[in-house]
Amino acid sequence: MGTLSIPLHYFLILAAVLFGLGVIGVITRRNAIVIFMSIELMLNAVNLTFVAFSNYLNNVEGHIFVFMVMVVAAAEVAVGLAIIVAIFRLRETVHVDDIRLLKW
Amino acid sequence: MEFLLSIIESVTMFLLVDLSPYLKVFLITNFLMVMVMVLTLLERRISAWIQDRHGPNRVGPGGILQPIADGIKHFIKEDIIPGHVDRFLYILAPMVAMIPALVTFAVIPFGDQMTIPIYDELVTFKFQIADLNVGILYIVGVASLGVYGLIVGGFASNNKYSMLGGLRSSAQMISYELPMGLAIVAVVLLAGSLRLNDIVVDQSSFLHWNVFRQPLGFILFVVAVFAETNRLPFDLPEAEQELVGGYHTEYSSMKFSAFMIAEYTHMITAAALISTLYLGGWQVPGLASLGLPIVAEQLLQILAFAAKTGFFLLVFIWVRWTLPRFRYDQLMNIGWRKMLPLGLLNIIVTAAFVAFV
Amino acid sequence: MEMSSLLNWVTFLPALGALVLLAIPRTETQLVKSWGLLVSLITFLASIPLFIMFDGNSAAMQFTTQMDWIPAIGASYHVGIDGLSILLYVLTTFIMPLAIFASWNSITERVKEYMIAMLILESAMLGVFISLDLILFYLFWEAMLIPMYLLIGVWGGKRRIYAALKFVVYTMVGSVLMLVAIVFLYILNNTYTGAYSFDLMAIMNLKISFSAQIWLFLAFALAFAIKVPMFPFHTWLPDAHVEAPTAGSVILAGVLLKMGTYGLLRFNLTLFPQAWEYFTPLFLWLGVIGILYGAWVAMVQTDIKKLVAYSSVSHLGFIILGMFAMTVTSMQGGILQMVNHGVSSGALFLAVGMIYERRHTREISEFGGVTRVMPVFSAFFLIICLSSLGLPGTNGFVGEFLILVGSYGNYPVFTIVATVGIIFAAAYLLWMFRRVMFGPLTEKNKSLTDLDGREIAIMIPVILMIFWIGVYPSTFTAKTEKTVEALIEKANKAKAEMVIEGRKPILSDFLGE
Amino acid sequence: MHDFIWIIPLMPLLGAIINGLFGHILKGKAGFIASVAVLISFLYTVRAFFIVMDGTIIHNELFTWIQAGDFTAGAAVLVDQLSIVMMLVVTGVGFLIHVYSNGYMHGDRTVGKFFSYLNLFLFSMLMLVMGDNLLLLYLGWEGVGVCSYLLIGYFYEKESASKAGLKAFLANRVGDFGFAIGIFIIFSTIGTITYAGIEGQVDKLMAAGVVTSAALLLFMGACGKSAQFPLYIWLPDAMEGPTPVSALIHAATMVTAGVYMVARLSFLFVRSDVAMMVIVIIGTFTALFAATMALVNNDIKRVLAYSTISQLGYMFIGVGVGAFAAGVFHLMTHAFFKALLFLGAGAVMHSLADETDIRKMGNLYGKIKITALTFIMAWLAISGIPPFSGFFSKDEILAHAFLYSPLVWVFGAIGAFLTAFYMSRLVFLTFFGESRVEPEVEKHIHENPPVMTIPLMVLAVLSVVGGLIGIPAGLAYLWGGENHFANFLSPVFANAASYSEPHHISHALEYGLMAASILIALGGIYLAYLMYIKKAMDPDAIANRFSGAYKVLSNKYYVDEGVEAGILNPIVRFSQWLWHFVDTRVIDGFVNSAGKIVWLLSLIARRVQTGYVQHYASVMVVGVILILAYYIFR
Amino acid sequence: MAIEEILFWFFAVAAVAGGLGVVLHPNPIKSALFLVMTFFALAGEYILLMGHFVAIVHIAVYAGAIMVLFLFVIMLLNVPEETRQGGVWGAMRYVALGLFVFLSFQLSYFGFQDFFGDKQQLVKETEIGTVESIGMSLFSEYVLPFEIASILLITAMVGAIYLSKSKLIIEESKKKKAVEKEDH
Repeated sequence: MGTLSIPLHYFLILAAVLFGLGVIGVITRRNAIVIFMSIELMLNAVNLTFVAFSNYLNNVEGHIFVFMVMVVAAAEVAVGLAIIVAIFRLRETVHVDDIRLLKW
Repeated sequence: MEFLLSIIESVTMFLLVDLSPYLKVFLITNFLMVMVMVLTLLERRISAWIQDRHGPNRVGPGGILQPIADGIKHFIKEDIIPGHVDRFLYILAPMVAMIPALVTFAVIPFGDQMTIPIYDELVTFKFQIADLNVGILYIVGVASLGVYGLIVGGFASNNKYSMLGGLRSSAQMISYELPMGLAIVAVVLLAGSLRLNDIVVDQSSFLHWNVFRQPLGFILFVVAVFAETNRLPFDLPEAEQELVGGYHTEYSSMKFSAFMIAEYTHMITAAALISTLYLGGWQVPGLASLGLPIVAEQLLQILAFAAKTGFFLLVFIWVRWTLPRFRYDQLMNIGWRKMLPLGLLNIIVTAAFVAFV
Repeated sequence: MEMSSLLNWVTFLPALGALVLLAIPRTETQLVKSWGLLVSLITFLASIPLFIMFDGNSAAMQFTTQMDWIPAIGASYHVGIDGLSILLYVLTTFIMPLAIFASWNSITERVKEYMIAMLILESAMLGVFISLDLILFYLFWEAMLIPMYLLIGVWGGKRRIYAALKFVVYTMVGSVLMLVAIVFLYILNNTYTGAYSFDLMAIMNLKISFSAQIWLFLAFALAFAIKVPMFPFHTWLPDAHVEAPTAGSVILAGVLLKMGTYGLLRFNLTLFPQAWEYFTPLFLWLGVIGILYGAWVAMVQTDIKKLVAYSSVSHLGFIILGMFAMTVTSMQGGILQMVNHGVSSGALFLAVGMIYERRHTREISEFGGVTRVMPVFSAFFLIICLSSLGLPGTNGFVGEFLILVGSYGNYPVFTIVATVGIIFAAAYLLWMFRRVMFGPLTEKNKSLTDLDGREIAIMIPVILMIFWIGVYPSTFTAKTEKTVEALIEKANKAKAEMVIEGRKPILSDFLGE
Repeated sequence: MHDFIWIIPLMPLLGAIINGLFGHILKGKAGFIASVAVLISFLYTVRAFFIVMDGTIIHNELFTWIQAGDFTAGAAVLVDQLSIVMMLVVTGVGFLIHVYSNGYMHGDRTVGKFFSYLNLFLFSMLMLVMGDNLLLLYLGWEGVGVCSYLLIGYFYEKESASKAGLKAFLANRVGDFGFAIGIFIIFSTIGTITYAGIEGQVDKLMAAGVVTSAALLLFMGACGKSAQFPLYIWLPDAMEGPTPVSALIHAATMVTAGVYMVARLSFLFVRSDVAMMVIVIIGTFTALFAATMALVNNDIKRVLAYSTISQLGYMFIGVGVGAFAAGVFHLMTHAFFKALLFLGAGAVMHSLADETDIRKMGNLYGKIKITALTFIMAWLAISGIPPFSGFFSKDEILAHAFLYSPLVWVFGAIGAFLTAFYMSRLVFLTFFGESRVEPEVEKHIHENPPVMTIPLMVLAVLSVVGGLIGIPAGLAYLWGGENHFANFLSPVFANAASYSEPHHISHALEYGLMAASILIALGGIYLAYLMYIKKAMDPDAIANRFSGAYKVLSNKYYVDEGVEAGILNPIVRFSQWLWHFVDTRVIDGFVNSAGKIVWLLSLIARRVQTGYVQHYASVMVVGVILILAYYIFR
Repeated sequence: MAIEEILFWFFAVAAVAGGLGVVLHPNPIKSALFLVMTFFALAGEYILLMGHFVAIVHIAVYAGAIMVLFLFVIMLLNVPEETRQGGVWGAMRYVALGLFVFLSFQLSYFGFQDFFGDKQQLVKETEIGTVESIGMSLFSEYVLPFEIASILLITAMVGAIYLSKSKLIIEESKKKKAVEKEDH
């Protein structure tokens, strides 16, 4: 039962960087779909930490939770994209700057 | 001499033991490429035969060298990249299309495990490139990547037909991934493990082949696989009449051939899969009773596996030139309204069967 | 039916009437109006035995009922009437029917809501006068605001929203501070006696330190000063009056303003006598400035209602003077003047309402020589004006004279300045009367019709009340005599203690006594 | 006992109420009812007079009017010699004027209202004179003020009439201000306001050193009511009212209320020499001042108004020098002949279609003989020609004034001379000389109906006979050698007399003074005769020579304009400033600005809500970073 | 430098490059593909961490289904490239970058900090990553979350279908179309 030569915090740092990137994507990009993708990126960063900790703590719960996250991500994408399509149909735009009023 | 012998011994040992995985990969890939060439020829010959005409018979005796001719033709043709195209994606698309088809083969077992002494050392030989414990799931995963090639290709060439082709193909492949997955689940239920080898071992006797235990599953899987490989009844993405060339309208020469190779390798993989899952892979009924030496047994198993795969390839080609194309809504209808419920039903029945019997 | 339950009945009868009103369909405006009138009349008639049975020569609370209301925080439904509140209580029930009867024709749309608002307003006002529990008082105090806001806000004149909002926000600011003070008292009471209770009687005999008294006094005083309205806080009154419908301003002037002065007596004097003594000069100054300021500004008004509004500021200034002069005579004068002001300025508003209904304008310049076409009205209007400026023989004189006579003893300087006020009172009222009633009959006023039966029926009780208080005031002063004496005696005792404490009231330094 | 006394004031009140409510129905009969009511109260007054004659003072309390703390004021009546005299004058002259008004106001649209006000006035006047405490005096005081306001402004359609009414009421109100403060001082020092109470504790007032201030303040009230110097401005304008009103209110009764008050509180006034001196000074000054203005005035009623002010000045001199009885006596006689003069003037106006300018009259003697005759009798009385009443009462005052200080007598004499002159001028211009009446008016000059002339005759008799009851001791050898009137009133002024040393006029001095005053009166008349009948000295010429003085006099010393500019306008402008600046801009400014500040703050806050989701996201991220930073660098 | 170390760094660099690509690239399709690249890199990381089942499911779910959905929608809506935004919001980009640097520094700071005592050792061959162990615990201990997840998925499906099919949006867009026709 060898030990992986990579210490845990490598993974954490990687996850942190990815999470940071996700946040940047959400804040700066003005295209709704790209924002969605950045959110996916953030979720994956979280998944990575889960798996890393699950391995470290030798506990299966990390993996279970990764599935939960995936379920949520999938559901989110489904509904989110449906909304974006609906908005596009009404307003011909996916540009976040134009979608700023609750009621046109 | 001994020095020469020892060198040969160490080389062979090195070859057989250390490099065995790489050796296997090399062998299989080349075998596949050859099979693809043969398949193109077969396709055209059989389709001609079905349509009561000769096929290509000019090049070489009986047209055998036709594929080589096509290959060279593709190779020599000028590699045009249209102006209005998104260059990077345009080039990326064919590569991405090729990868999943080849990669899937890594998991398919084409022979049993063999341990033979070489140079007084026992070497076990596994006729399977990588025996992953997630095995079948790996196939499902990679299968889903197949879509990318088409989508990116369709989008990158920036014209209506390819765009529509890309869209249609992605929709089709996603919808048919589900029934395929469900059919596989049923098989896994029976086998009790995700490893493909265990599935094949599980189909020990003739009657135990899944095709008999899982008739509904078998049909579902076959139809789904047809859809996955965009073979005729489901070849909407590059339906000539409607979308000119579908996603590879803008492609020419090597990139077009890459797409064709990808499609045929996909077909071979699919056939191999069907045979491993439902026809007991390398299982030869009554093999043990023949008492052949291990090497001979292995050869026989490999041949059996090849025969089954070949049979299905013929079925593919046969179906292609007989059934008319589905309309798009019919396609979707079958996928979601018919195949999905049947798949669920199949799982429930098998689960009940496994749990209570 | 013994008295205390009658008191509860009378207080909540209008509210019940309002409930019944809900059942009457909106379209039956005539039925709605007559029902409202009937309820308020019954309330008035029921309050008369209360007035008669009230025993003048006992200073204690009478007809009290004490029930647990919110035992968790110790708030009890503790009501009762004494000399201070009996007059104002009956005044409210007396004015309400008149107000409702006066708005018979002027209110045409949303009559049902109007009547409900009026009846609930009456209940709230009656509640204020009888509640002896701080929270109960505060509840009624706030409950009164909403219907009044609606009256001004919905049925008012052009700038009604601004006026209503200003009225409510102004009063709210004050009453919120009062709530803080109530809570402080509540805690103080708890620290001393351990019991949780808002009961006024319990809090009354608390020993509150002088500095605490100062702040509590100020909190209560601000709420009541805004309501009175005292000099700097009065700007909401003219707007509220000008924009309110006739009935609204009658009630506003008749009863709402008295709550401020009543509150000062009921809470500030009884709970914080030392602070009362300490702040007397300040309030006297404000009162006197109020008298002169009100009179002067009233003199130059072009709008009759605004003129009467500012006259209210001036009259209330007299009451403040009477209260803070701390002699039995001046205090009784003050209380009686509260009733007088209620009757006479209420009547003034009724009269102004009547000519407004005919001419739909309140500009004095628009009128002239109205006596020619409306002799009966001019007779009534004359009597009301005379009572308002304090002609002997009418109610205004008795109250005003008692205040001045009583307060001369303690504060001669303030009284002299206040007496100057009665000159200006005559000035602005009769000047207005001359410009409206006398002089050549202008073209526009030719078509005015004289008072009809309804309007005379409203005027007669008011005129009778004016002469009754004017000629035979002892029916009313007798009721308040003992309570006032007890109040002042208690305040003087507290003042005596304060002197021991070494803090001299600032007045003495001011006047160099 | 003597409950009947309450009938005297209540009858006019009843009359007023009846006329008030049913005036428009009664129409003509309203006058009759009013006169009957006054007649009844006059008869009862006579009955009370006989009771008081034999020494008993009637004191009757009906109920306690106001009782609060230690201040009590009962609705009680005190009828002693002084008040019975006043009551006789009030009800007597009142009745005659009521009868006269029947004729005068004949055909007026709202005659019911007129008589109800008149009766109400009588009620207030009676309460004033019969009350037993200062509060009832104050009640009557303001009551008559209101009635004068209503009656002056009776012809309300005339702008000037309603203005005059308001002016009268406000001037009175200023006086009442002083009166009220006086009452407060008295009450706060001795705790009671009944006359008996004050008389009993007057030394306590002396001790407290407030006597002078109380007296002066009360006198201020008197000035307001009796139109003395500073507050006389309302009386000339009061002539806007109907003439009987002027006769009753502005000649006989109301204006004398001030004198009555000083007489009633003689024990108080006597105790402060300063107050007495002030009264004398103001009295003499007003007498002279008003007389000068009367010289040049051409409106018949205004001349009489100024003469009233002047005569009141004399009464105050009388009272001021301590001769309370003389003051009251002159009050009575003045009531008779001044009422007669006014009614006469009314009659003249009536027949000349309400013409008041004497320059458009003349030679009326022949046409309206009775009015002329009665007018002449009153003229002789006022000028102080013996044996008319005016001579005795004025002479009595001048005698006492001489004792007080000869200077006062000199001024008094000059006043008398002027009075004689302007009255003669008035008479000559109206009744004698050539007729300056417009032709069409001249055609239908007619003698007034009996209902008007009879009261004139009665009053004429009274003006003649009235003087006899108060003949000074010196001449009174026929009637037991002492001044009956003075004796009659002596018990009322006993306290005052005991305090100040008695004056004794030597007979010789008295005769001398009498002779002097007769000469002065005759001189005044002769001068007027020369100017207006003989045209020896042309009045216009004199007017031109002294044009400056003439203009000042004819414009009434510009007092009205002075008051207007000096007091009224500044107050109005100050109030305008108060309203527009202080009220709306300052106080409302604060209130509204509080609202605006909140609005401005919220404007800034609003900008944070941009609607961009990303901004909110970035804010959240910054939040997370800060929290983490906290944990790291803690 | 063991093979794992090399692999880790390879995958890490790929993931970060992919991440940057997603965030910075103007063309949505390209950023989508970068994202796919990140997914593969992460799958690699999972395998390193012995999370075989998770890796494969990750590929199948994310790369296979979700990204296809993204591409599908991007192509359907023909989303244009983003233009650089001037003015204040342009500056946001740099602010964001600054934030990113600081945020990731902070998070990694925690990683570096020796929370867990000795050097955190990761186990190479463990049983937890396999399908069996996950399957066992998923259907024993965590069956409730599993059911809830299924419900969530169903609701998401219903939601997506309703949104795309709702008459309201369709009519509105038709109306808009009609209006546009008249304009031209």
